[in-house]
Amino acid sequence: MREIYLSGFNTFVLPFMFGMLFVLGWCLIGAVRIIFQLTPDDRKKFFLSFLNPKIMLKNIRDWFCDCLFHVKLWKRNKLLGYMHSSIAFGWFMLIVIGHIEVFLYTPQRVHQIWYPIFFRYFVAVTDSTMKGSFFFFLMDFFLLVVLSGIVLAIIKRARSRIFGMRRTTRASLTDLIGLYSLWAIFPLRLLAEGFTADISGGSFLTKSLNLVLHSFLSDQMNMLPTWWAYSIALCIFMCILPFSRYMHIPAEILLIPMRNAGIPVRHARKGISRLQVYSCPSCGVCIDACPMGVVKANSKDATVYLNRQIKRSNERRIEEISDKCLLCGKCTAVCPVGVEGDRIRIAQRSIRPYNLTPDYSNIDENSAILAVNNFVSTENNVVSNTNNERVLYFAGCMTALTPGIRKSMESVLRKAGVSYEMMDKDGGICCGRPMLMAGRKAPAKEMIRKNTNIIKASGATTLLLSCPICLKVFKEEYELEGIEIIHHSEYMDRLIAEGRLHVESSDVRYAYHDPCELGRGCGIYEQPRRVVAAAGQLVEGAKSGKESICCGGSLGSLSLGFEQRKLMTENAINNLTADNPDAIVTACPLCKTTFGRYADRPVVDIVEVIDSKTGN
Amino acid sequence: MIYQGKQKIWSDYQKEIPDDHWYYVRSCIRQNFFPASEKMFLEICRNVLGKDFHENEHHTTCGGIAYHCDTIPQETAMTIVARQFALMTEAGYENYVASCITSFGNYTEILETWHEFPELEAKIREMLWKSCRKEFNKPKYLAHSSDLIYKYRNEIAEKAKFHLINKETGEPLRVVEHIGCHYSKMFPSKGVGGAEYPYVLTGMVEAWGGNVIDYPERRHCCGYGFRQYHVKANRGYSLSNTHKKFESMEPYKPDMIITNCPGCPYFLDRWQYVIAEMEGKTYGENGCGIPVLTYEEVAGLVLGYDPWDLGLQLHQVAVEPLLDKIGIEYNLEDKYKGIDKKDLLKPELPTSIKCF
Amino acid sequence: MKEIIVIIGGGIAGLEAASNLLKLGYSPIIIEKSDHLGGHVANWHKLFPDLTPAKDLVDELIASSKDANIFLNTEVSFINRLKDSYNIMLSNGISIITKYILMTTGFRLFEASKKEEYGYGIYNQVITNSDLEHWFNTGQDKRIDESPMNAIGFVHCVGSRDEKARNSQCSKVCCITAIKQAIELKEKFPDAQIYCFYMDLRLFGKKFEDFYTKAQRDHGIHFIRGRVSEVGENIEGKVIVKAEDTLAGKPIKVTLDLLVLMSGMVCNPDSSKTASMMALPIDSDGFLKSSDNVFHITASPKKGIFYAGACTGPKTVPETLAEARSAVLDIHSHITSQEK
Amino acid sequence: MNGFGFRLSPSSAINLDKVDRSRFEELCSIEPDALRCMSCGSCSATCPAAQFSGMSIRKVLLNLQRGKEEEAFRLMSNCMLCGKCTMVCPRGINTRRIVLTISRIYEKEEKR
Repeated sequence: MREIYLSGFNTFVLPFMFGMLFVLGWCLIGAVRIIFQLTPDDRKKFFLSFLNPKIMLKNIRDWFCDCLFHVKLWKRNKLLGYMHSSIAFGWFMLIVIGHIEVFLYTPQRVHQIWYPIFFRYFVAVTDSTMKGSFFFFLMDFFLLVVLSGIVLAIIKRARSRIFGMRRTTRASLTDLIGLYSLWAIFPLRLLAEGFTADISGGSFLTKSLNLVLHSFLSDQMNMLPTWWAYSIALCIFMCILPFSRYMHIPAEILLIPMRNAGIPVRHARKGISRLQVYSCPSCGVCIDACPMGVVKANSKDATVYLNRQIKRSNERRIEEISDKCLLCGKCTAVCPVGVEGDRIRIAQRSIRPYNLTPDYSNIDENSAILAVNNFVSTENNVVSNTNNERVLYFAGCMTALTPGIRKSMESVLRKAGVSYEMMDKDGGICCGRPMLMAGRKAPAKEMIRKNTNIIKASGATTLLLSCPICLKVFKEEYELEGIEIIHHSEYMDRLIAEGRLHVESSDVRYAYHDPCELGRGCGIYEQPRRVVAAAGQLVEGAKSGKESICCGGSLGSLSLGFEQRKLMTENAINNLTADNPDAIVTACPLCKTTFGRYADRPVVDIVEVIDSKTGN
Repeated sequence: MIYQGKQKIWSDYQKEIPDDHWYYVRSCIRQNFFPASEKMFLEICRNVLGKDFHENEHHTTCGGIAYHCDTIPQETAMTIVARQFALMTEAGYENYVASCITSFGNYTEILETWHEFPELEAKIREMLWKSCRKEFNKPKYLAHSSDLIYKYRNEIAEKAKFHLINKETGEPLRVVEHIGCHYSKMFPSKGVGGAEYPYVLTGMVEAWGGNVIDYPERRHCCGYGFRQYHVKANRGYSLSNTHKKFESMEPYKPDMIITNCPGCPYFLDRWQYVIAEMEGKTYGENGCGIPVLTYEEVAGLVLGYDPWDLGLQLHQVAVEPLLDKIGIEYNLEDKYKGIDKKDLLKPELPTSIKCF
Repeated sequence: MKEIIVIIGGGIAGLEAASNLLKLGYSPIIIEKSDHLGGHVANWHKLFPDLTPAKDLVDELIASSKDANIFLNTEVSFINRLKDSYNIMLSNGISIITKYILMTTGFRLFEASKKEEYGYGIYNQVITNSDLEHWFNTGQDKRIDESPMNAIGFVHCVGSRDEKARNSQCSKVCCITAIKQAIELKEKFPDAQIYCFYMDLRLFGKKFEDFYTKAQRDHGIHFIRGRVSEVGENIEGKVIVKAEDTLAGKPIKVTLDLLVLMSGMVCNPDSSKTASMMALPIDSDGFLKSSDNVFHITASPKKGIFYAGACTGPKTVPETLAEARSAVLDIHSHITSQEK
Repeated sequence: MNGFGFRLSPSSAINLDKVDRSRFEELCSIEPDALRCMSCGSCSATCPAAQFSGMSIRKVLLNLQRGKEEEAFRLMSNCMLCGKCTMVCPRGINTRRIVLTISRIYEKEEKR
């Protein structure tokens, strides 16, 4: 081992140093700002989370799995996963091994941060020793890994379908600069190390290249320009990084502990949501996921573009994108870095001034309280009501438009001998979720307060809901200690399991549609499937579960008109009918109404299926 | 406006009015409001034109006000009217002329009702017999007294000393004609010119040299509206309707308003003072109001009667600017002097609207 | 020998019937009292809902019926019933003996001046639907100022569904005509606000509803539910319209540069006159009475006399044409059954 | 002076000549379907707020077109944005968006 240059410095490191310091400074200031934008409570929670070993362990796992190995992308598509993880992990290893080399060979140079990056230029190591050849091999190997990733990335630019992506993000100018500089870094490093390999040593890649180069370029003077080019490519990449999608690399490092600490999105442009926006790698997974994407023009309204417009502060587009979204939550479900597209949009909606002063003082909950205050047992008390359960059934606004669901639900309750009471027999107060979706927290709170009064006054032990839109808000926003909040699909699953409801199976093939608010919203996927399977043959749509496609009728969108939703609904129906089921089953009155408009086969609610398949 | 179009409608709505021999009934309220009007009607018909007009001191109200205020049932009103007809029959007349528009409307309505429901007429005859031992014939012709002045308008014009023409400019006076609601709105065919474009007052104004203004709220009620005025709480509503009319006619700068109803001239006249007090707004020239006259008063002026003999001093809105325009001479000294120059005492004059 | 069929009325029903009778080899005679063929449609500009030029339709009908015997400026003086035929005496002195008479006497537009409160013939800016079509065709109407207008109004149901106007039935076509004319005026005067005062909108026909929503959405035409109560004139000579906005429950008024009255269809008095010569019954709506209003709308109760078009009630152009063809078929089957 | 014990009562009539349509037109430029309302009343019939307050989106649209903005606002203050009206509208009018758009347009107005 020998150091080639005693000074350990050459001017070509300056561009790298400039870029490095710039990006470090930028990220540091950004991190501090974001942490300060958190509410004091959230900030405290965030700092305390580092003391929690469980969270810390999770952080470490996520850092490796998400940032380096891109496990989520592997799950989606192997090639896509390899492409991302090869570049991320390969590069990470190059940096780590570079540092190990510095530690091992030139510990006195540790403080010169350019040293590990340009190690081969400054230090010649004999590759004949075991130690030497091992590191040379490792470095060449990971360089090869990265280069293979780069080659795939170039292919992906042209043919994204191979990677399981129908549509990719349209790159912005800064993204392109970042991309080309990133692509340039590793071939340039290979070139630079190739030129130096005969002096500093190398392994299979660099040595071989050295021989090839020397066969037609004998001049040693070629060496320095390549190192300059390598340094400049690094500099360009780091300087453009904060303004391009590559900002996700540092941002995600902070996002992971913040997410694991459980910090919620509170403001569309501050704190964790800003961090999420910067963590967006523009991978474009959300573009294909978006149910609106079936209309091509809507591709520009995917979360990735929302993030981009927020970075650009393009207010008009931010509002447009935020208002249009159906809030189906699929982009959040599929996002590899955990950008909560739906929550950011709701938060964005809440920033906007609402000139109406909502006033619900004339809503009289007392008469509703009186109406629910007389629990009656159903006549058919075949199965004894052991646990003294009192069910309050809130059908919800949307169910009022699908009376079949309410009727079947009451019928099922009677058949199971459940003691129940209707909460909104003569029309109820909205649960507040649509208001929350519009970003209006205060009026929603008022509705929540009134409904809470009614529920508490009823003496119910269980609140049964038919509408998943209600379910989500009841679970998340209502404080109903001691009262179980349950969707009818879960409840029927339980009734069947407890033997209180006897369902006759049939060979009707049902395709089950996961309503957004029930599946992604409340994580209820299995219970309805068990219920459907009890009544017939369960068929899955082409995409289902977490990736089910919104029916298009969602109340989440504030701006999509009736006609504009048609194609989305038809697309969702095509997805469900891929396996040619006899009927479509859903568990949401809104999905039922929406599908019913365009479907070519019966659309029924899960409770209607069960009601028709249960005797007395 | 297409004048020929109106002429066509007028020709469609002509009514037969006998020239002579009328049984005349007065209005309940006109004698208090503008006392010289009814006197002038008889004066013109009897003395100037030499016609036979009979009146009887036993006639009473027609019951119209009570009927329109919903305080008596229709059958009561009909019996009262039947008694009036009995008086006419006893006097040997068959042409019945009413001074009051509401009476005229009331009589028309009752005659039409009897025509449609003869059993009701029989019942009323019975009730009249039971109550007063009287019998009656229905009038052969029913007219409002303005119908007669309309009929005599050309004779009056021939004898006219003055015309509704601005003496200074030679231009016809701009006249707003206001027809009482009960004249023809209920039974268009019973009024001269129909309900939409009544001709009865227009005919007089045209014959005497004036020019009638067609303004947007021409058809609107004067604001009296019986209950609207009689109940004090509703009086603002009554006033608002009058106000609406004045706002609508204002741009046309009318020189005068001619009316044929007992209530209308009173409210159009008095409310101008109230509006002036409340809003500080006057609709005439130089802080004055727009003079409101009955058709008899106008006929009297045209024929050269002394304004103070016509009772024009009892108008709230000063008539002097109008007299000046027409060129009628008057003695301001005598304004508040009655018959035989008896001093009527000069009232306190308001400041919000110019009076003399 | 060719069977002679007398068609009374040279409107579109008469022309279409004549053309079809000619195709079947009969010899139709058209008697038309006015100096032109095509009736009301000939004076119309464009037809709803596709804005087809009325002239094209009338020209085509005239061309296809040119081989018929046509008497213009001719009226029926009297008709005698012979044993199994009719002797028709015309005002030009000609008499015709025929077994078959087709009444295509059509309708007459309600005289808008009868609704005195709307001021037709009194106020300069009040015209009728027919006047407006005439203006569309010729560009000549002293009442329509070519300078930009601020506001234009349409009054639906003028003389229709109006018992006081002695016409209690719906004239069927005025709603859609008003919408058509409103769109046409909006295109000519894009800055004008256009108000349609209606009692009910009866848009029953093919594409009518589309036309309506187009008027609302694309042309911003205001539809106000309420019958106009009275029309006045302000000092600038503009018309002031008063109505109740029944949906808002409030009186409403607006100043307009032009008011178009949608005169309805009433029975043509000439039609009743001719009908009385043959003792044909009149229905309660004043139009000619068919032998059955569902099954035999084109048949009269009298042998050999048939109806087509608006003489039996208000009809649209396509309905009238269809009825004319239907009547021809009725006559044809009647003749062929006689021959057997 | 007003010693009469009564005063002029304001007119309840809508004067279309004086209605300022600019804001309504702005609304229509964003949501042209606002013009397609035919006042069928489905929206009010299904509205959960209607039974408490008389809220009616068709009346809101009508009031805005007639220049009665305050009345429209009074009605809208009861809106719970539940979207039932949007679901039942036979003409597919995005009523929810209309409410939200109104709230924005008039906000801007205040700032001006």
